[in-house]
Amino acid sequence: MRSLERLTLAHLWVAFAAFAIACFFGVWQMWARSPLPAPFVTPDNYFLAVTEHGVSMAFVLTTFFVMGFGYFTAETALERPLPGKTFGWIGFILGLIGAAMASYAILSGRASVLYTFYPPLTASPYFYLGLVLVIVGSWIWCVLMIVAMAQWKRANPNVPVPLAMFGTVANAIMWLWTTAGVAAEVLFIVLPASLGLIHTIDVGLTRTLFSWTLHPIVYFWLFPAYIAFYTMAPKAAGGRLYSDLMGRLSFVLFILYSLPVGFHHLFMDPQEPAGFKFLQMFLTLLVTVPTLLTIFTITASFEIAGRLRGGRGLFGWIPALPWERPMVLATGLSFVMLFFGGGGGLVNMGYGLNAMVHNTSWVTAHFHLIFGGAVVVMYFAIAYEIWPRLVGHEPSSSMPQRIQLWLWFLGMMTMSLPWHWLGLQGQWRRVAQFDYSNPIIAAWGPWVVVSLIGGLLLLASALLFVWNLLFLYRKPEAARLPFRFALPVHPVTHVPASLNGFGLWNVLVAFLMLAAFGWPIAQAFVIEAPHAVVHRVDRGG
Amino acid sequence: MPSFTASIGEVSAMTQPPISEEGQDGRFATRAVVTVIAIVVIAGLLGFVLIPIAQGQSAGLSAFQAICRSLGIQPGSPAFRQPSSATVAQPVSMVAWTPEVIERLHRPNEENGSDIAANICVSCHIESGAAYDPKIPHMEGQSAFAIYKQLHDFKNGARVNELMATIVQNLDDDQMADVAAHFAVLTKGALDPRTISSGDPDIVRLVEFGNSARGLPSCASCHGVHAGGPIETPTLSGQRKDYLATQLQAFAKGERHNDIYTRMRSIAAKLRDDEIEKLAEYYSAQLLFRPQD
Amino acid sequence: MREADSENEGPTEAQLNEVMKQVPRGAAVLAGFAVFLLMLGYSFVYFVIFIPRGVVG
Amino acid sequence: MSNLEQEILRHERRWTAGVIIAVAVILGAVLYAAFALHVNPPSNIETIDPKTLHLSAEFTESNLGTRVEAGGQVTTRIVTAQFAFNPQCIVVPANEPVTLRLASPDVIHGILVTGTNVNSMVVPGYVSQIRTVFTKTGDLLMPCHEFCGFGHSQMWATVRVVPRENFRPDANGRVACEKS
Repeated sequence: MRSLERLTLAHLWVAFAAFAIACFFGVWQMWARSPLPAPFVTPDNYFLAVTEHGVSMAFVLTTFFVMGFGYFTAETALERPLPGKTFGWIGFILGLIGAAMASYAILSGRASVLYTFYPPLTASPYFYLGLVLVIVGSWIWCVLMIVAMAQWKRANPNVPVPLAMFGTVANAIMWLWTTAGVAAEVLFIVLPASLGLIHTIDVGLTRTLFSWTLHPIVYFWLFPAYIAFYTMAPKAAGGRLYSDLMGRLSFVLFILYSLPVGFHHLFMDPQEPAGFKFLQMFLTLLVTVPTLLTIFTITASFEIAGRLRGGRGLFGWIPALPWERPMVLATGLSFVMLFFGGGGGLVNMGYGLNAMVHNTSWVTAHFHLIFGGAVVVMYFAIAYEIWPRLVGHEPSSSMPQRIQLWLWFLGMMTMSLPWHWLGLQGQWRRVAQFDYSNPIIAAWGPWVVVSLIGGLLLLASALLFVWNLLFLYRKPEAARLPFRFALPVHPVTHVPASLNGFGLWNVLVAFLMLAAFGWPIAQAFVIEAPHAVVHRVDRGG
Repeated sequence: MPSFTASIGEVSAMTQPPISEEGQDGRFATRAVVTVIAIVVIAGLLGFVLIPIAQGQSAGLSAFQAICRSLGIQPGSPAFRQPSSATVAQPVSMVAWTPEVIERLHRPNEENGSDIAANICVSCHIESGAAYDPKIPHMEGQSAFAIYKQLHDFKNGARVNELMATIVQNLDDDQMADVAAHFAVLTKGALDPRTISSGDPDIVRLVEFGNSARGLPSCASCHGVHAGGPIETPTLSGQRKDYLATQLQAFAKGERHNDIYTRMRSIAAKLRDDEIEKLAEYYSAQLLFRPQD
Repeated sequence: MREADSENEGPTEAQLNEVMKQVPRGAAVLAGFAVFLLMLGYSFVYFVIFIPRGVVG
Repeated sequence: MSNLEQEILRHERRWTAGVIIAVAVILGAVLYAAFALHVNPPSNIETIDPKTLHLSAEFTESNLGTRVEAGGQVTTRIVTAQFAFNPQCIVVPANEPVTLRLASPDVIHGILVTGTNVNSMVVPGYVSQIRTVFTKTGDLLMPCHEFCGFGHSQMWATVRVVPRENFRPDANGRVACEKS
């Protein structure tokens, strides 16, 4: 079993190392944008930093965390050794080489195109090849997850797949669908351009393909948090999961409605037809359903726990919950950030209101709250929860963990709430410096400084997190206990067959993707959209 | 979604074995399929039919036109008529960066290029040349795209210079590309202003930062090596001071106007005379080489 | 902290049935209120900020 | 199946129904904007070659800026190029429909006008088109809001909204910012 711990720890440490580095870049960017004088500010350095922050956070932290957590879940939830660990290591090494290549390209100034690429700006091939390797590594993980579940099902006929594993495989399957778009963009358009094989690019097509990936990738990052909500938080709170079925349904709805909705990133683009934008907007609206189902189910699970611990009355169960446990505290904080981030998301969701906030700090605030807040705080909690099993020691105290979680929450709120306001005022994104002599912009200054303070709190929290993992787990433990997930109120004895596998959902996703993306992709070829000339951003070259 | 949960309830209620059997699950699966299809149909009906027709009516568009616009088959919004445009093209440069031109610049006929250079260009553009004059720009290590564009503009009169116009009149597009590419690889290097530390701090700021208040992007954002700017951007480092200053002044006054979409005119017009002098001096003083890809 | 709720100390069936008489009343009110606030916030942005800024079409 | 499990499912169903109502309310707001206000995203599937944009008639340099076209329609044409708007100041009349048409000769840009709902990406290969009515007079900021290269932070323009009586087209129907 030790081999599982090694594999999981390797992944998680790569994830958290990238995370810590990215936090430094993030704070410096906010400093550069603020009215306060900041060191090293040049456009080159700024966009290099934005690229490194985005790639580290969105590609490295997430992919490695999801993979590591997935391996851990597969073995602990299925209670049998993970098949093909060697392949897991191969995937890990491919991903690590890829992350190193991409980082080399970025930090040497050869890839300041941000993590969303923006062709026809074209970076060094090392950047794209590196990201391709990370994705290929994650594909190996997907296959291993699917195989692990299939083997378990063969060995356990007529028994529902444990919810944690069902969620993990749902994520693996969604990720395979998700990566198809960006893989097509990189392999057929961007990488050939970067290698000098083609000199012009159909920019509209690259944007359509990237949008295929751009929304579900966020749900790929988010899945571990939801798996923790359903299968870890109720147990940590001392209760039971209110409904196992809702967990399954939510995971399936994520597969269905996170994929055919990427156009909400392109609402303001000229190349996507209005009707298709409406279709994808409609489907985007439905993504709120699984989240709201989850909120209710988990809150109800917490109510069970609180009442079991003696909570009385309508809300008496809330103070009765064991908030001193990191997983419980993180879930609560996560829900608060999900509330604000989700509210911002509702505004982004419609193309009317989107016009008010597109590419402003409002959007930055939204995804920092959802991903950087609600999801990453659960990454912390998951790490704290599984660390004893990984390193064989209990934490000597949970106080530093709670301080770290609170710091993260306060930092995230302090940083992102002003961003909403600034976004509504029109503060636009991806700017190295603002001209604070302009009266419109001058009024933003104080709020930018407030958000910078939030950023500093976040950095402090990030460093404390790494410290906690390195030094807090010192209390010796006699034997490694088997890791247990939360139980539902009643043992899961029966589940519709279609919620015990993914066959039906794959067919429906194929149908939805065809409806949502079929013509918009074909359009690029039918109308023969004119190409734009490749613009090389390769300062290190 | 309600029908999902509703049918789960029914399935669960009926189920004896742990995983429900085909017939019972079939009911749930059918509901799921019907729900998804219904959602797409409703969204499609609203987005492709009802909304565009309703909007198109007030704009005087036929239902067919409105639907075509929502599908993207016809250009325009279903809510209003496309504006008309009656005007004639008055291009400031006739250069078009087609893939063929770019390909030729990447893979020129080298022999052809060096022949033309040796027979026509060297007398003025090489320091040891017979007709050398410090107001004439360096060509060695200059971007092939920049040289090609200027040759093309001289030929078409977009950039006015009688001597150059006469010289390039007999060159066709391929020949211009060949000779441009010839000069580009001559020194195998461009000069990097970032490698020098001296210089007026205000000028260095303009070069590296630009000035947001004046709407001046940094010089380096286009003129830096592989900075991602317009591909016809010339390299400035090591260029002759007199030439740089003269050209900036010409752009500022609008005497030179072959920069597409006033990219250089709009910037030069915002620079003070002393800034132009110092910028020209700054770039001319950059002597360190930086290898180019 | 896992010692605290190791397998033996989970709630008994009787305890569970007892609290399930109450659940999910509190959760429904709490989550319902949150959704209500969300709708309120959305309406505010829609009517107070979005509409006055003019129609784009 | 126990009564308790049926109970749980009933609660979940009731909650789901509530969620559907909330979603329907928001959908209602979206549909109101579409049917009653005629709000649209800036979809305009009109292609134009960025490589020869400067050779085109409509986006030729001398045709940029605001122009009152035949029929009195006010159209403003803007080229977003690295790293400046062309023109860098545009004049539009208040309380009257204005159509903005934008194109890029190089890379992706984007625009917003502060304090309004005007927002669009400008993707090379396509003409972006936005129709709106500006209600407040004065100078508004129109920055490039999408990363377009190292000069992105310095790329902005001014939208000058003037009262109808101060909006005076010349003989060709053109209106430009006065040099200040």
